[in-house]
Amino acid sequence: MEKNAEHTSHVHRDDEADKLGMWLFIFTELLLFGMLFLMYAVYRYRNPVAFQLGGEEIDVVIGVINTVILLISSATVAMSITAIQRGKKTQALLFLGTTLIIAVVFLVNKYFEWGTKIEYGFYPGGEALLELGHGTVLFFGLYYIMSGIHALHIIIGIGLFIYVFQQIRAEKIHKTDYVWLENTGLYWHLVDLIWIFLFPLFYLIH
Amino acid sequence: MSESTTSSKHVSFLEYKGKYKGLLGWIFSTDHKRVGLLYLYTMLVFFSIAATLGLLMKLQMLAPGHTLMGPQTYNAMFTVHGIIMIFVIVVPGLPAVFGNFFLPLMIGAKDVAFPRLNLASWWIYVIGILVVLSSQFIGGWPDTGWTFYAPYSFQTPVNIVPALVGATIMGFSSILTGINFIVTIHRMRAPGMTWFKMPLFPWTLYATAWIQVLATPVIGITLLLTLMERLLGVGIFDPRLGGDPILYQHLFWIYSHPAVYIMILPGMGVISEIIPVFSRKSIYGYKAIVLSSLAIAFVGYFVWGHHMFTSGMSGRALYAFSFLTFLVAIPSAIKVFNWVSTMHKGSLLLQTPFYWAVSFIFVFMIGGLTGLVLGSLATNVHVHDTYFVVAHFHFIVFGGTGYSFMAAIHYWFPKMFGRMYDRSWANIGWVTFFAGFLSLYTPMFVLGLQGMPRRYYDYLPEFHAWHIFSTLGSILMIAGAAIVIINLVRSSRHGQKTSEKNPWGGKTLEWQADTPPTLENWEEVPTVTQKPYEYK
Amino acid sequence: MSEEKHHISSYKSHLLVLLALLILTAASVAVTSVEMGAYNTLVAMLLAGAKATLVLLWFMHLRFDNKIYAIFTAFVIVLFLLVLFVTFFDYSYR
Amino acid sequence: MILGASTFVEGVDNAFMLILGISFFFLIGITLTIILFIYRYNEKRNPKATPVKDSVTLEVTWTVIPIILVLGMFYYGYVGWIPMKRPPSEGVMVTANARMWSFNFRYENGRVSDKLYVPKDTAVIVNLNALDVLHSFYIPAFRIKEDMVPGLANNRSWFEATKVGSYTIFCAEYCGLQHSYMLSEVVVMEQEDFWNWYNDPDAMVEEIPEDANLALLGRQLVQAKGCVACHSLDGSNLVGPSFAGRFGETITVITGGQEREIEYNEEYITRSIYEPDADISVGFRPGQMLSYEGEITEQEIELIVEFMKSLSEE
Repeated sequence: MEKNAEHTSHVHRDDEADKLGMWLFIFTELLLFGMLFLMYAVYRYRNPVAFQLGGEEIDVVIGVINTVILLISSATVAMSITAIQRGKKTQALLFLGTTLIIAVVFLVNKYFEWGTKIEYGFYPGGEALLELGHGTVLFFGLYYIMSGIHALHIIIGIGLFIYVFQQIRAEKIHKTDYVWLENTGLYWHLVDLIWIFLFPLFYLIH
Repeated sequence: MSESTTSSKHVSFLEYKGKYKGLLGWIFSTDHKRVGLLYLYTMLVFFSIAATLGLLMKLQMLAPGHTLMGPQTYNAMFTVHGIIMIFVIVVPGLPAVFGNFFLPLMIGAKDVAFPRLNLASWWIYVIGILVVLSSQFIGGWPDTGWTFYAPYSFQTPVNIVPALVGATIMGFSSILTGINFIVTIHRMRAPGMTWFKMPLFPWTLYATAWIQVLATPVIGITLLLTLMERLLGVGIFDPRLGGDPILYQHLFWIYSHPAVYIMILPGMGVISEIIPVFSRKSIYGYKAIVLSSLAIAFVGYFVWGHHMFTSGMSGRALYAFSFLTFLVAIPSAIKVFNWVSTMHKGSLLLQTPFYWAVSFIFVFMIGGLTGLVLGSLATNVHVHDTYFVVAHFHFIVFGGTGYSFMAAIHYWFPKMFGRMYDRSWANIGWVTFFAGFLSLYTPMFVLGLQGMPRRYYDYLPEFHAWHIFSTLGSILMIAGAAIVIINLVRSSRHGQKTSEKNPWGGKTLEWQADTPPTLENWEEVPTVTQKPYEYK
Repeated sequence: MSEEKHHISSYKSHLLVLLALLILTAASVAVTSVEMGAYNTLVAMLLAGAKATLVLLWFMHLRFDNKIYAIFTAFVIVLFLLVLFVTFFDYSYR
Repeated sequence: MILGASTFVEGVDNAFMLILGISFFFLIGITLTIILFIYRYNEKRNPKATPVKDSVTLEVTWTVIPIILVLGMFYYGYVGWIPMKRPPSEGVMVTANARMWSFNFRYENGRVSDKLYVPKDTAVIVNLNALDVLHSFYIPAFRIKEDMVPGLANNRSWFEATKVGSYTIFCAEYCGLQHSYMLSEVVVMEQEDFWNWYNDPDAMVEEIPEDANLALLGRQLVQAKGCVACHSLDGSNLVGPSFAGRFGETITVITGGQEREIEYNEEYITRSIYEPDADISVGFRPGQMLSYEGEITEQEIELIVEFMKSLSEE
């Protein structure tokens, strides 16, 4: 009798609900990274010198480049929302495409950054690292874990961007229904937020 | 409405035929009621398993020495008992079963905000369980205790990776349920239902959902870090690499203490529903109960350290945590006073749900008051990590969550299944269970005071007498649980049919829906004008 | 779609925010070479906090959205800072 | 509440009795109230409920009174506990070493024992040292418990015993397979007896007298070092292989993943003590035992060998 009632009637559209759900998910992420920052704070407090020396081992230039491009990508994803709100599909695609490319570039940079360190034996369990003592092991352990989990979020973000990009092209996301784009944007800003703190903690403070 | 009027509009959710038939119609159904029941059946299976493990452990403790099993088996048993009971049963417990089933009904919604996500949560939960169970085939059952304390958790020769991964996955399911409930409550309340016209069970679910969203990621990252530590030797918690094992305990309890409130708050909500209905009286101090729920949820974040009074933390941290712990006791005390006052001058309907609710108050008081012994620094040092703690948390977690679960299912059973259980067997089950429960756990307080440490496979002869008492109690309690469960399972299929909308005379919205509810709950969403529990 | 329901930020405002973020980044890099001891960390965190606030208020739209989001976000941040503070009751006095 | 034998007992038990008293008062009071209500206001006796208005005064009262009570409990708990955190500077210093699954105690003069011998009415400061995982130093009769955390600085406990006698020491933090057998004893002696024991010349000798029973000394040693927690003396296999009846036999071990047959001799015993994972007897798990290098001298190993020989001869 009511064959498809299940999907037609009680899945109603509520953009505000979707956005609230996304924000709650962001809070979850904030607490997850928050605990990593807490660990960083504790270990930095206990090993101040080793953390200073560790910070000097990390390449500031790559860090600055990644920070700048990530900030730009945050702006472009925000602008793509403006574009879709104004009904400018091509502009939206252009901004979103830029963000996507920047995300990939970020990962490429990360790959080279990690690659050089691993070559020198600076990785968890690596000989060179173990020789440098406990504080340094902790510093690099946190460095790999925190920037690794961050990079994982970038990869997930790339997946989301590809999906949203196609949806805009197929006009599934448009001027009056763009909550997917908005939520992807929120997610990407979260990734940016985390990096805003990771950057000084690992690359800057000596 | 009588049985025969099964017009197309009044097909209950149980009989509804969707795209899939049979079992598939359940495991692919996004209907919040079916999802709730899926959780219920899953929990029933795993509760039986974990309770059996508990019984076997009690039998091993009947006499000192190697009686039933070796130490490795015993250690694996209390670990698996803990993991299943905590992560599979009590943490999801009331929210996943009764929250899913009744939250939309009680606030006048047709479903939760994200029905597909809701079904996905159940799937994720089941996958998490399966991953934990895969331990059996890859490296043996975990033997670390459910707390996975560092550094033992990366030194034990058995493979604890599946347990860590599985628990993390289940945590993810819990987060999604929490997000779903918060959004549902914010966006989908019936017209006229302002925040302070919302019944108390949804209120406690709301407070709980916030803890699920904000605390569960902490355990997720902690378990993942333990995993990385074990697999890669990162040096985060391992003292040999400079890590601090006490930091593991901080992170673990930053989640696991709030998790206790995830377990108990919805239970308090259920009791706050049942007491006024069975007293035929408005709840005493509605606002106090709401505010104390929120206060518990918030202050509960800052007391995790009382699990670590002997861990080697600094003295100042100890008394800060002790102080906060005593403060968090107050909102719970207020709730007890409110419940008892609600009965005053009521007209008490003495039925099974009420018995469970009243015995909840009793065991919860014992659990809470012994919590004061644990919160006080001097006494904690003596009883920490002894049977006293085991008794205390079984009174709170099993007594609190378990009794409220039982109260809830006896209360809402007719609405859920459109059938009634056998009331005399239900009462016999309750008495047996209650007597067994008390004789199982009360001796443990004495054992703890005498200095019997927990997680001991064997013990000194001086502890023997009380262990016998406790083991006999466990047999009685399991018998009681069996009576209750068999009665309910049997009645869900063969019980007296009923389509009475409101058998107990409740005032909350779920009693205005059909029995059992239809797929969409309402033909027309009701408009709310009164406060909940408005008895004249 | 009415303006008060969905605030549309202009490209210009996004670019201005980006500019501010880049300036703050440059400032935090520049300030590293100034030796201030323990204050280095503090300054770096304050600058990062300022950047985060910009991202939250403009890019993430907290300024224009329903106030409830801003309240929740503030609550979560305060909760995290309190947890951090309470944890240091242990580490500061050990 | 139970047998108590230290200066902390009074503070702890006072706090306990206070909390217990208040708890019983509320538990019994509220339970009786509930029973009274069930009797007085049940449906039959009281068919019509009377609405009651919320009273702010009442709610404030039952919020404020518990706050005062719990603050009192907090205070007594604090008072009973604070001395435990403030060890005196003078006293008998002992280092407690914990490993899976035994304790041993090293005194300042180098004396080592598997039981903790202490004088009555004297402060004893115990430095806690965990060698592998978390353990916990728990003496119920003294009301003390403190986790032993590997790598933790200033990890200590202290007490002053008030009654002569011997009391159990438990490990209270789960530490794996044989956790429940990780027990020891604290023996409280009159001061004079203690100092006699402490300075006992027989226990201190570096050179073993010629007429000494080497096997007996070996037996004392394996008990003092806690070997017997995992290696039985009666042929039953616990975590590790039994010591009994193996000396001189040919046994099968796994060395670097390869099975091979070797003789159970002095060389094998030495290697097993210093590099436990080098040769694992078939049927046992590697990674269970820490090296005793630096803790058991080669001279001591000779005693152990003599003892094992004697076990095979019996």
